[in-house]
Amino acid sequence: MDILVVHLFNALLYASVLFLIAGGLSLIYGVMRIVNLAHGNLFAVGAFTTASAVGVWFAGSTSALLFLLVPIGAVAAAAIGAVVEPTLLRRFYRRPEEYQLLVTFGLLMILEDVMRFLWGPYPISASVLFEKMGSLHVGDYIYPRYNLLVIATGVLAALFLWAFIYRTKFGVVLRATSQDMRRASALGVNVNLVYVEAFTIGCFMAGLGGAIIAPSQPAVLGMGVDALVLSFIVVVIGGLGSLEGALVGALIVGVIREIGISVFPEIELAVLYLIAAGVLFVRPAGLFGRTA
Amino acid sequence: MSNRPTRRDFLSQLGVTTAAMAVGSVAGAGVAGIAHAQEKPKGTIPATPFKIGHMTFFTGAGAVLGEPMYKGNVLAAEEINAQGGLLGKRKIEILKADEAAGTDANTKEMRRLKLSEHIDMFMGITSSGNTPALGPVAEELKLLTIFIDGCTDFLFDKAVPNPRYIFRITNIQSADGSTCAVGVAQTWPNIKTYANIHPDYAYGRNCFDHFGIVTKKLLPNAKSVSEAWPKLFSTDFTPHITKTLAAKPDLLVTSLWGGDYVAFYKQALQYGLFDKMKVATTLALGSAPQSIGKDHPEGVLTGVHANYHFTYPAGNRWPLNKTFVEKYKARWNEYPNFQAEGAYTATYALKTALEKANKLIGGWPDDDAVIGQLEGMMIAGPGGYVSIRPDNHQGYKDAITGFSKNVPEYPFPILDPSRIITIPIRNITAPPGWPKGEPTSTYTWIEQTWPQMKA
Amino acid sequence: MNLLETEKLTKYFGDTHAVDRVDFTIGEGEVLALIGSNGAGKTSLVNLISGFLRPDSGRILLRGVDVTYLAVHRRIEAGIARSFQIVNLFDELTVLDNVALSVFARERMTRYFWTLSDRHPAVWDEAHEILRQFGLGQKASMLAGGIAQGERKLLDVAVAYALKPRLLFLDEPTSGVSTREKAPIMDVISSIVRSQNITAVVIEHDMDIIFKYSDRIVVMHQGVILASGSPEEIRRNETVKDAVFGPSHA
Amino acid sequence: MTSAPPASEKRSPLRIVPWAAAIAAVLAVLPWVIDPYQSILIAYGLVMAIAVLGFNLLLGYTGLLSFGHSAYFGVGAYAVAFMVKYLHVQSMELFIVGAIAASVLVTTLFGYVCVRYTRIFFSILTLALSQVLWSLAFKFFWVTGGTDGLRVPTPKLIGVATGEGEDKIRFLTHGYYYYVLVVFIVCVVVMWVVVHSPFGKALQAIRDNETRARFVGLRVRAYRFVAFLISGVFTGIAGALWVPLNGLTTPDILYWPFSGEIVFMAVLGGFRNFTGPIVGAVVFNYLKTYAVGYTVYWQALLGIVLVVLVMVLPTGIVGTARLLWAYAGRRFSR
Repeated sequence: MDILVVHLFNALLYASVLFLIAGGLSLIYGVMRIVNLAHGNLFAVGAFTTASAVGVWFAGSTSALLFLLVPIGAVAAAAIGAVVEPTLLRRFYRRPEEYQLLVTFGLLMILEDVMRFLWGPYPISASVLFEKMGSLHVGDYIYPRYNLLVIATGVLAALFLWAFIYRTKFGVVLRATSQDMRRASALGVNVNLVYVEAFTIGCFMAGLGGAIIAPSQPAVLGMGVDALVLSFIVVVIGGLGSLEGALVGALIVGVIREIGISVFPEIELAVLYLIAAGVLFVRPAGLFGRTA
Repeated sequence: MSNRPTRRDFLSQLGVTTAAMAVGSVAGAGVAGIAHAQEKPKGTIPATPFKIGHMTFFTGAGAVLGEPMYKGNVLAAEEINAQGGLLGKRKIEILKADEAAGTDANTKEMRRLKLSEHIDMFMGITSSGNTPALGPVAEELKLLTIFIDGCTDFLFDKAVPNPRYIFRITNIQSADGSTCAVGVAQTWPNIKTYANIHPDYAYGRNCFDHFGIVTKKLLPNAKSVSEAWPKLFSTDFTPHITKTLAAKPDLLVTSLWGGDYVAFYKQALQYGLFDKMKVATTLALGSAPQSIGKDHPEGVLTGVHANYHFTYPAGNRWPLNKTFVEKYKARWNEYPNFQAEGAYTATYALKTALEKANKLIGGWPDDDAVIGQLEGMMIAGPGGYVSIRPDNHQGYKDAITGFSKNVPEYPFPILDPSRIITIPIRNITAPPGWPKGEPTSTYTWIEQTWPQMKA
Repeated sequence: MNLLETEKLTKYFGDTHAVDRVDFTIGEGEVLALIGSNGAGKTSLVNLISGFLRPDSGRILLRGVDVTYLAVHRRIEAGIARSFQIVNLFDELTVLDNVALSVFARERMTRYFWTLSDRHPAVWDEAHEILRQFGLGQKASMLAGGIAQGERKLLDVAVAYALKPRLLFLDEPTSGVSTREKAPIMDVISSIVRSQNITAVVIEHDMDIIFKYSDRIVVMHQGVILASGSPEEIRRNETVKDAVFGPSHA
Repeated sequence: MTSAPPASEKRSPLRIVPWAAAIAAVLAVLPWVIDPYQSILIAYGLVMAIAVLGFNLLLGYTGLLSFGHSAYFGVGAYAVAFMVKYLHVQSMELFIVGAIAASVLVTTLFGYVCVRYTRIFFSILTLALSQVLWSLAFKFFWVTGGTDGLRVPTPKLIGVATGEGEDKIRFLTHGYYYYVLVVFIVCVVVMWVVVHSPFGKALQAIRDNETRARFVGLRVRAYRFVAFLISGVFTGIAGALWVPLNGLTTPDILYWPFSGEIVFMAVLGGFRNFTGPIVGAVVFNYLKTYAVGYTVYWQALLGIVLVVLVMVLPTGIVGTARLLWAYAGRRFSR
C-alpha cells in the first residue's frame, strides 16, 4: 500500500517536470505556431546552469543561498529565449514548417555544443540540496523531501500560469494574439512584444524544469534530446498549444511511465509513442487542442 | 548429493582470496615489464611519427570512463616519446575521436582514420556496444587494434571469432558478473532474493546473465525477484528504485556505471535503498575514482570491472603501481581508473612487442611481426600481470572486487584494503578451446562444468 | 428534363441559415446567373452542389440521380465542375500544366506513374488548344503564379473547363479585375460555353455582365431563392431591387 | 520567393539525359582514380541519396514534411539483418526484395494513418510512429540486438560470394560500390519517371493547392498514400543497401534525429529540384564525416550550417546554383 504512494509521488514528480517542459513548448506553439525542436536543450541549459551554480560556482555556500540559486537555470534559459526569438526565429513564422523545424533543429545542435563548450563533457551535479533536504517517512518507506518540492513547483507553476493567462491583462493579449494574430495587431497589440514575451516565458518554463531537477539528477549532455521527445508525446496527447492539455498529457505520461517500468518494461516506450500516435489519429488536435 | 562440494571448499578451489596480498615479484623470465631499460634497436627505424587513432567517450555521460582511458594512453606515449619514441625513433602521435558520435559514425570514423589519416594503430573504445561493431571493421581494414575496454565476450565469441589484427587488454566482461556473484556468495551466503538494475545494453545484460548463472551454482536458494533496465546514460532512476524497493529483496545487483551510477546512488540514498538491502555492484568504483562522493555507503560490494583499482596492489608491494599512480596524479591531477591503467599497459604492450620483434628481425617490424609478439605476451602492468591469450587475443588478469570504505587519505571512497577479493581469472572464464556458447562461452562453461552447491 | 435540381437543400452555419430549403433547378444548356448581396448564400449553394460542403438536409439530383453525398471526384466524373471566386490554381506549375492536369485527371491518367507525361501528346495538344481558346496560348510555359490577375481568372475557368463538364459553376469569374477587363473575360468564357453547349451557372455582381450574358437569373437573399426569371423580368422586379441593390438603388 | 525564369519554349525533360549519363560515367570511373576511403564515402552518399530522393517525393513534390523517415530506412536495414539472422540469406538481391516487402508493409500501415493529415500534424504523426519502431528495436534486444544492433556480413552480389580472404575494402570500393551505383541509377531513373509522370504532376498539383486538386477530380488522400508508399520504399531500399556498407544496423538509424538528418540533406541540396536531394545527401555525408573527424563540436558546426542555409539559401545548393547560372546567363547574353 505504502509503495503505491511512493509510485504515485514518482509519477507526479515526472509529470511535474514534463509539464514544465511541455507546457513551455505548447505555449510557444499556441502563440507563434512554431514547434521549437530546440526546446529540449533549453531544459538542459536550465539544468546545467543550476547544477554548476549550486554544485560548482557557489559550492559550500549556505543552503539558503543555494536554494535561492536554483531558479538561475530558468533565468538563463529565458535569457536565451529572449535573444533567439527576435534575432532568429521571428524570420521564420511566415515560412513553411520545414524551415521552422529545420532552424530549430539547427538550434538544438548548436545549443548542445554550446553546453559542451561551457560546461565540458562531464555530468554536473547539484546534489547537495537533494541530500540536505533528506527524506520523510511514507509508511515503511522513505521518500526524498526534495522530490516533493519539485512536485510542488510543478503544481505552483501550473496555477501561476493559469492565473497569468486567464486573470491578467497580458494573458488576454496573449490569448488574443494566439487566436488571431492579425486582428490582435489591428487592435493595437504589439505583436512582436507578445511574441518575445511568450517565447521567453516558454523558455523560462523549460529552464525551470531543468533547474528544479538539477539537484536530484545530474545535468548531462544529451538530456535535452530525450526530454524533447517525451514532451512531444505530452503535447501531442494534450493538444499542441493547450496548457491544460500539457498538464493532462504530463500526468498521463508520468503515470504510464511509472506503471510501465514496473509492469511492462519492454514496451513502456512503445506504449507511450503509440498512445501519442493513437491520439493524433483520432483527434489530431489532441485531447484539449483546438481543431486545426 | 553427498559428493557435492561445499561452497567454502569450492570458493577456495576457485582460488578466491580475501586479503591484501602480494602479486609476486616483478619480471620473472619471459615476463615483459613496462619499465625495463631501452635497448638499442636493430636496423634502420624511420623517424616518421607513429600514429595511434584513439577513440573513446570524450563527451556525454561515458566521458567519466573515456577521458581517463585517453589520459593513460597519452601518459604512456609521453613517457615513450621522452625516451626518443618507439624503437627510439618513432614518436607516438595520438589522434582523438569521439566515441559518443554513435556506432554508425564510429564505423565511418575508424575507416577514415585508417584510409584517410593512415593511422598505424587503433586504440580505445569504452562501450561494449561498439567493439562488436568496430572489431570486424578493423579486421577488414587490416588495422592493428588494441581495444582498451568494450570488453563484451561477444566480440571474440561471435563478432570476430578468429581475430588477427584486433586485441583487447582489459578483462573479459563475463568476469564482472561472475566476480560480483562470487563476492556475494562469499560475503552474504544467506541471501534468498535479489533484484537487478542494469543498463539496457550489452554490458547490463552480460552482467545479469553471469551473475545469474554463478549465483545459481553457488547460492541455489537465491531467486531473482525484480529486473529493471534503465536506458544507458539515464539520469532518473526513481521508478527503478521504487520497483526494486517494492520487491523487498535481500540484495540488489547493479551494473550501472559512470554518471549513471552516481545519479543512481544519490537517489537511492534518499529512498533509503541502502538501508533496506545489501548492494552489490560491478563497476561502481571503476569509473573515475573522484566521481563517487563520501556520501556513498560503506560496505557495498563495489566492483571495478573486475580489473583494477589504483589502491591495489598497494604501493609498497608492487612498485609498478606506485609509480604509475604517482605519475598519473602528477600529470593529470587525478587518480587513474582501470581504463587509464588499461590504456597505459596497452601502450607499453605495443612498445614491448615492437622491441621484441625488432630484436628478432631488425628494422621496423611489420604488423604480422608485432601481432606474433602480442599473441601470448605476458606483461606486468600497474594492476598486475596481464596475459594475452593467443587463441582469442583477449587480455586476462586476475579479477578483483571489494567493499567501499572511506579513508582519510582520499576525498572519495576506495576499496577496503583489508577485504579485497581476488580471483584467478582462468578459474572464472572459459578455457581455450571451449566451444562458442550462447549467450557467452563462459556462461555455458560455468553452466556445464561448475558443480552445483547444496541448497 | 432539368439537368440539375435541388430539393429543400439546407446548410446551417451555427445559427445562420446559409442555404435554407432551396429548390433550385437548371435546364440543359442554360446559362444561368446567380445573384444576390454578400452573404445571400450563392457561394454556399455552389459549394453544396459541387461537393465542397455537405448539406445538413435536402437532396441534389443530377438528371434525376441523387448525388447529394457523392465524393467530389465522383461528381466531377458525373460532369460537375467549378471555378473559384478567389483564384485557386497550381501556382508552381506552368499555365499549360494547370490545364493539362485537368485533362489527365479527366482521362483518369493521373494514376500513371510509370510513363512520362510528355509521352501523351494528345493531352498536351488538347491543353494547348484550350489555352488558345482562352487566349492564354502565349503564357503556356509561364508559372501560373506569375501571370496577371485577369489571366489567372481565365485560367481558373480553363482548368474547370478542361474537365469537359456538363455543368460548370463559375464563381465570380471577373471579380478582382478592373472593370475594363471584365467584358473581354466574359466574352471569352461566354463564347466557349455557348459553343460547347455547356450548362453554366455564373455567380456575378456586375449587373451589366449578368444582363448581357445570361439566359436566366436566379436571385438569392438570406439563404432563399427570392426570384427567378429572364433578365428582363428580374430587371423589373421591385422586391429584387430592394433586396439586392438596396432601397436607394434607382 | 523566386519564380523560375519564363521559358520561351517547352523544354523536354529528356534534355538532362546526356548530363546524367556523363555524371554516371564519372561516378563509374571514380573508384579507379580516388583513394578507397573516398569511394566508400561516395557509396554512403549515393545510398543516402536514394533515401532522400524517396523522402523528397513527399516533401518536394507532395508538400508533406515527414519527420519520421528514419522508420523506413530502419525497416529496410533491419529487414536485411533479420534475413541474415533468421533465414541465413546471403544474396543482396534477396535483401533488396525483402527490404521492399518489409517497407511496403510498414509504409502501408503508417501511410494509412499519416496521410489523413497534413502540415505539422503529419510531421508529428510520422515522428511518433517512427519512435514506436525505435523503442521496439531498442527494447526487444533478443530479436533486434538492442543497442548493439545486428551484424550483417558481406553479402553475395548477383550470386557471387566474396571469398573469406578477399579484402573487404576492395569489396566495398569496387564490387559493392558498383552495385550501389547501379541500384542508385535505377532508383534515380524510376524516381525521375515518377515525378515526370502524370502521377507526379498530380502530386505537385496537390502540393500547390489541395482544394483545387480535389476539384479537378483527384482523390487527394489516395495520391498522398501512394506517394507515401513509393517514398517509404525508396528509403527502405536505401536502408538495405546501407547495412552491408556499415556492417551492422543499430537503433540509432531509427531514432528521430536521423529523420532530422534526412530533412537536412533534402534542404541542403534543395528540395524543389529533382537533383537537390542527391547533391544534398552526398554533400551532407562529407560534411558530417569530416566534421565528426575534425572537431568534437561537429554538432554545432552542422547546426550553424543548417541555420545559415535556411536563412540565406532556402533553395539549397542546387537551387542557388541554378539562380547563379541564370544570373550569369543573363549577364552574359546582355
